Amino acid sequence: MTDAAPALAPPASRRLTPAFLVGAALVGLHVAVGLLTLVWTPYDPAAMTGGRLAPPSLLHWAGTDRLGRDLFTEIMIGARIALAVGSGAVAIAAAIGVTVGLLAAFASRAVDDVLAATLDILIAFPTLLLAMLIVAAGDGANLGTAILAIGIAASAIVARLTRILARRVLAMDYITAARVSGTSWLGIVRIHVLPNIWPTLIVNFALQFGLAVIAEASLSYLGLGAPPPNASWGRLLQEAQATVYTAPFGAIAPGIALVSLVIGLNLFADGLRDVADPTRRRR
Amino acid sequence: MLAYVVRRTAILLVSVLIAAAVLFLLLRLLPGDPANALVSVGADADQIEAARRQVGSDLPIAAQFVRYLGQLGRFDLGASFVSGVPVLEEIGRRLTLTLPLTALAFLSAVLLALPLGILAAVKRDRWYGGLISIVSQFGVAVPVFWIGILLVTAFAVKLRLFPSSGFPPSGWRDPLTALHQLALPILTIALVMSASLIRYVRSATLDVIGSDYLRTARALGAGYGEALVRHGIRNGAVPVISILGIELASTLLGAVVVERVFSLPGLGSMLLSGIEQRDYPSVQGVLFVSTLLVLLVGFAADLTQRLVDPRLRGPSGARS
Amino acid sequence: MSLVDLAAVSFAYGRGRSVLDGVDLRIEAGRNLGIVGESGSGKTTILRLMLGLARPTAGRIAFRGEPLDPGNRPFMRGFRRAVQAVFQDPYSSLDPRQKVADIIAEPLRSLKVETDVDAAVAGALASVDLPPDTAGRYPHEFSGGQRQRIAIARAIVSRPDLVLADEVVSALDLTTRIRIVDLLKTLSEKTTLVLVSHDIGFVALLCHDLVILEKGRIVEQGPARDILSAPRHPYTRRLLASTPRLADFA
Amino acid sequence: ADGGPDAVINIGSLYEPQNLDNTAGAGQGINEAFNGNVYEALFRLDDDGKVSPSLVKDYKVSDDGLTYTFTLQPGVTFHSGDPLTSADVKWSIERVTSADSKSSRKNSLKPIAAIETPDDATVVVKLSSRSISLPYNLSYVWVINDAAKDLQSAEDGTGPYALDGWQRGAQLAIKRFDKYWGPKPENGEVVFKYFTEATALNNALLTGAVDVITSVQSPDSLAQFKDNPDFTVAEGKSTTKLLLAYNDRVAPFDNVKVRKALARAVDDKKLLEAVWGDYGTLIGSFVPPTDPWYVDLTKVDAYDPESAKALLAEAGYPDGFTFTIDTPNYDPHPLAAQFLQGELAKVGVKVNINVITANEWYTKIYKAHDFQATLQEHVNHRDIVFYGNPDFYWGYDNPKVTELIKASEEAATVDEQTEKLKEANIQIAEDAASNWLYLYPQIVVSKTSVTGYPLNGLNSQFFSYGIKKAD
Amino acid sequence: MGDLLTIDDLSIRHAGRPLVSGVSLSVTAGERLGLIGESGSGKSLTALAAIGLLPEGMTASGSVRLAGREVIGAADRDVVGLRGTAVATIFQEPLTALDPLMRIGDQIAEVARRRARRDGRSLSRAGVAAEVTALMARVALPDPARLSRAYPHEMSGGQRQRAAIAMALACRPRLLIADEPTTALDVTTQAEVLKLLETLVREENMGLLFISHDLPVVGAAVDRVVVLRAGEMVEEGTVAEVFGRPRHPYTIGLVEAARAFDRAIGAAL
Ligand SMILES: Nc1ncnc2c1ncn2[C@@H]1O[C@H](COP(=O)(O)OP(=O)(O)OP(=O)(O)O)[C@@H](O)[C@H]1O
Ligand SMILES: Nc1ncnc2c1ncn2[C@@H]1O[C@H](COP(=O)(O)OP(=O)(O)OP(=O)(O)O)[C@@H](O)[C@H]1O
Ligand SMILES: [Mg+2]
Ligand SMILES: [Mg+2]
Repeated sequence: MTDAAPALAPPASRRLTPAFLVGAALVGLHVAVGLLTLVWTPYDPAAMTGGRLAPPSLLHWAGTDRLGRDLFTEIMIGARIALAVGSGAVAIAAAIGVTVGLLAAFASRAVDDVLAATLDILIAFPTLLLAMLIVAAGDGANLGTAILAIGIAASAIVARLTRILARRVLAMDYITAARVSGTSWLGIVRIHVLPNIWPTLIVNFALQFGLAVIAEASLSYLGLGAPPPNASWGRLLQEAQATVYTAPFGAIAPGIALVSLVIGLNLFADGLRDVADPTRRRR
Repeated sequence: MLAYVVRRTAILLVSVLIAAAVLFLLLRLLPGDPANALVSVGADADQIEAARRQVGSDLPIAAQFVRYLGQLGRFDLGASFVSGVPVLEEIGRRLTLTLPLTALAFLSAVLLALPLGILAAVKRDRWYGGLISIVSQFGVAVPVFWIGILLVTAFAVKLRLFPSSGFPPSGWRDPLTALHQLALPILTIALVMSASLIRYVRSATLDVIGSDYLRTARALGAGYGEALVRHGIRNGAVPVISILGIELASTLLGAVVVERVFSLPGLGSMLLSGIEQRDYPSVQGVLFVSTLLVLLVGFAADLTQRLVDPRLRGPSGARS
Repeated sequence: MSLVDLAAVSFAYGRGRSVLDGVDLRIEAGRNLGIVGESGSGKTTILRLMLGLARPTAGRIAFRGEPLDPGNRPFMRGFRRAVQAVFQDPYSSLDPRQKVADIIAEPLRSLKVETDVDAAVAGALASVDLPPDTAGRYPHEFSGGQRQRIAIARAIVSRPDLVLADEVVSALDLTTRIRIVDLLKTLSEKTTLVLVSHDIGFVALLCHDLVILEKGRIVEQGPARDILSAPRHPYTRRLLASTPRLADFA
Repeated sequence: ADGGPDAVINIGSLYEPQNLDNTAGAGQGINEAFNGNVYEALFRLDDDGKVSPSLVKDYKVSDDGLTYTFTLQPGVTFHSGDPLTSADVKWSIERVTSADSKSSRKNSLKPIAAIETPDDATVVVKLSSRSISLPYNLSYVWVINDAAKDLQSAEDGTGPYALDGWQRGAQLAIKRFDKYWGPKPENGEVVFKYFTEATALNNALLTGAVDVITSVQSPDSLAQFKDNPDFTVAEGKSTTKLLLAYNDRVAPFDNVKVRKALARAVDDKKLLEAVWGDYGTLIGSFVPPTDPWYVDLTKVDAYDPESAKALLAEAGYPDGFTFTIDTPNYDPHPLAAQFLQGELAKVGVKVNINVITANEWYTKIYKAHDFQATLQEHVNHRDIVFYGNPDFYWGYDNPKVTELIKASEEAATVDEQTEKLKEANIQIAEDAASNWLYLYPQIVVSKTSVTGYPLNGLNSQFFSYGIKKAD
Repeated sequence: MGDLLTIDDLSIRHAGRPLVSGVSLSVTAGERLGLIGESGSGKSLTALAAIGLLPEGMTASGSVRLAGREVIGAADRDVVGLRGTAVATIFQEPLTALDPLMRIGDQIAEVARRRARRDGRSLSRAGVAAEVTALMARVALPDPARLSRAYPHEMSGGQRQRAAIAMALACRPRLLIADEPTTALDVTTQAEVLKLLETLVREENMGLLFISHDLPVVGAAVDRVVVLRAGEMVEEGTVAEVFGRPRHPYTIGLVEAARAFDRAIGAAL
């Protein structure tokens, strides 16, 4: 005999919203393009095939740059770089942030205060400034240092979030039950804490991904981002600034690519939150 | 509360110290010689050595650090290697631009985001509620400098409504001119910032809308709007305040980029040229002061949050 | 020999005021104990101490005569196997991300009990009257009463000698409550139970002995029958009088 | 705006000085704002490249060429009101030549052995060896009041303008000095407004916030001014050369055939077009047409990829090789590096691009010579002498050239000097010592109502006293 | 004088799923009606439908007349006037039902002020304070001066629930709806709250709709009961009838369960 199960309504939010589908499609498109550039691009990115600053045409969908290279090719490669920046930065942020956040969540009050102070500083060191510092002082700007800097800066936010989420999980009775069952702290982290905070973290990672792409663009604008010949969108935008009156399309097209990826990520994240957040399953 | 203020202040002080040390080490441990800024093509080895002596980059790092700590203890940020001007003095001068710029942008963003965010939550089923959400999505996705360039092109170059760049040398002695000059930079930061704020305000409002106390108020006769105003604003403010602290950090950052777009003589341009020149005292000073500002704002946000939310006040009120 | 002994145990959270004050308590194998008291009287705190999740600020706790020492690993392994718990909130006591089978098997895995895990889980599910297919599902698919059964299954899967239950029925409605009571009654044939509740009626159904707790002190203690028929302390009397009875209306 | 003799001229520039002392790392912006405007020297480098007397009224050179006697202009006062004396001149020159001077001009004044001041109006400079370009070199040496203090943020010069105010990061204003000894400037005040972004600078001119911009950074922004009657676009001659400097000490760049091959492999014209559209000039060596020893050498190692390949094969690299270009991170270097990468690929040479900061350039390349090749722009007038220094960063070491350059300085006449340097110039080009890509254009854009500004901006100077604004 | 609340054939649906169907009941002045049923049987939804505050996305059909006015299908602004005058509601969880950031005294005062405004009475600041003190005394909150300055989290569960009742009383409603007002309390506090409700309803001649799943509790609070199961009414009658001679198997089960607890204590007595 069993108790009458209250017919739990399938949580309304589990439906895939149109916004989520749009987001997933945009992100998917960028990923596909990024992968495609590994094996094929319309032109050799270094080949100076068109005239200087040619307007969009059938041959060059987004026109050409000052060296007569195909802009569409560069924008496609930009997708790959954006994805590299985003995933690299998020991976770094996740590795550092989740570890520190978990330590802080478990830490005693005194240790926690020190960690909290450290996190405060990391948050107070504005992401971009920190990145600039490292890139500017580093041994030659390259994509790697930019990614590292952005990742470290983002790790503060991830750590803070992890700490809050983990604390919430640690207050649950099932953690007490696990302790009573003899599960070690490491086991508790692995079996209970991580799986429960993961969905929310993933959502945050998607947002951080977008922020990293924007941060890279801003760094490039300040001349501190991914150096050439990396065709990062930020650098394309920065270069196009000088020619914005003669070849406005060069300033618009990379911008559209960037905005569409970031919006895609945000929509995707919002949708993911509704699908994945376990706290939304219970009313 | 008092105990909390004491503890929080202690954390603040520790943070400031760590920040100072980290800044110093980051700058010194990475390659680059500030002496290079003082020499030009044609200089010989003796001249380069002289430049190193002048800026102190010939000393061991430990000695430089001790000197730096000694200076900090005297509230002295040193003098710029390239201009010789005391950094604190220069920062003070630049802050008269950056601080109002950030504060006004911040204020405009909040004033813009509050009504729009609440509207987006309350009227989420209407077309305009949805529109606000979508537009704020765009705002979050667009880099600051792009918006800045767009605004300049439209309002300065095409419509000639505002100046395209710069800040009057008379500063704030003529506040109207100064404001007119800063209108576009303020708008640029405010737009970007309000986009993300709108999203936070919206979700805080949604939490309030779904709350039991709102239902209680309505059940006892309060109209929807009245209940929302009376109970929603403060309750919604609690999560938003803590976000504001973090957002301000990114506003300061936006200010750096915006100062570049609009050629404004603020803290950001001081930092950028300092980085270019490896002018350690300047870079260190600017980063230290901006970190301090954000820490102070975080401090203020935490205290405000406790003032608004009595639940956080008790002795056992653990930080969230 | 008694299972658990509390001698002059006091406890305070942090530097706060003490929430338990000189508690003397003895749990005998085979005699279910009920701990009753108002909200905030310290019932849950006693359970946490008995589970070794917190250490008393004064006094001693012993399990089978040995002092309860969370640092003593071999001892703790045996202790954890022998002493299990069930909590009040059926929603927060099950990890939403784990399958029921994994939830129930957790003590076996963590304590490295060498046994056929699947069979043990199936057995535990059977003894709490849940169908075998429950094992492959997730907690959110179950009602409050079913969740409490799963929690109980987790508590008994390692065949403990003692199960501590903190307000296990207060979140459930009446009909579900009575079924859980039936279940616990069956279980208490094999293990000893310590039940904590503010509802004296519930405790009275299952317990041989009662402890009445007021503001961290024991005000009355003894066989349930004696206390219910002749409550001596005014606080006990008030508790009894406050419990509504259907008989008064029908 | 109000024009006329008291007009305020707003000049837009990208080069804010770091401080106000041209011997202490102030950057090129200080020459723009102060040379000839606030400070004067004994001689002046005119906009057309000629050296003419300024604070010197008259001078004599001894027959052995080792003693220069300068008579100073009478009635010159500093902005502080002190009169100009020979002691000020001596002090000013010694500031540059002193042991702890960091001035880039220190080396060029090395022959100065002693300075004597027999009276207030006479300065005698004794040389240890002949120095034909002493007057030219003295044109860099500001004459400053020897009582002046804090030259990094204040001034005391003799020029037609005195410093009126400097808002760091924003602008620097200089105001007409009423007790100026020479002709009165055509305007009342000049304000240099500083920008960090070329786009912002152009917008400022478009919207009327500035009257002139001293150097346009990209041809594309010119479109909006060229066909607009409100603006004048004027092209002058610059001395700024973009070059790919090899480290001539290391293989394969120690091989002249390799250097020549790479010079032939690059279509400079196409690069110039990409960066500058229809502007700019091709050069065949390091010497711009404004230097007296200019020779048209564009035919030497002209673009010819086929012969480049052949030369490479001759040099022992039939399949090419790989090298790294260290590239400063600001425009146009990264673009040029990518262009070179594309061009050299066609002859089988693979290029890696390493982007570095200006600061790092000094540490890695200028000081440590730790590089294979680097892109760099050299802005100075008459700087062929760098090729006469084997220790210079690019490590070009041809004893014949070293000797020619040394001898040219000790020449008795300007003609002799010019002859020798022409010879050196041709030799350097034949050796393909570096790969000189092009000469920047010097484009000044102004409101049509503003006239009288210098066009060439040699050594970044921007004499402002002739600028007029119509009412 | 008509009924305070008449519900006729009420059905509530959400996303096409029926949650409540065909519920009819009525409460008149001085009458105390209980609504019982296991968790999820639709008790709370019925109460919310009665005051027109169903959660978003739910649609109600049938008829709900509150003080003679139809609630279903009416615009919110037409129902607002009824809430807080004709009817007041107390909810189950007193911690979340009170504004966590507002002092208790202010929360009570807000309701009192509104009620006065609706009556056309003008209340001075002192008048409001006096009324708050009086209300707190009515619900036997100790030390009103101190507690009125307390925040919800600074009070015990019983005190919070009393404060919630004081707010409801400040409305001087003719009908009081109490949705499981004692479920979150322990037995001693529960007994006090039940006694308080009983007295208040009797003295003010209010109608009472009392919702609970706990039979003895309902029995202590009301005269008549309606039994809900899975959104449908299964039984209705006086307390004595339904608890004494339950007819529906579901009710029989409930009563049996309650008797078992009785016996546990009673046997000892
Ligand atoms: N983590 C904690 N920190 C500080 N004080 C606590 C903590 N947990 C409980 N207390 C306090 O200890 C006292 C006893 O709490 P305990 O939870 O043991 O009571 P209880 O009898 O289980 O009550 P309930 O019936 O409400 O569960 C209470 O006054 C409570 O406020
Ligand atoms: N906001 C909602 N959205 C969807 N379904 C809901 C919502 N609120 C309640 N329900 C469903 O409506 C049914 C009745 O809920 P209701 O809250 O009326 O039950 P109840 O009898 O008050 O139970 P309890 O004793 O647990 O309070 C339940 O099946 C519940 O799952
Ligand atoms: Mg408890
Ligand atoms: Mg309910």
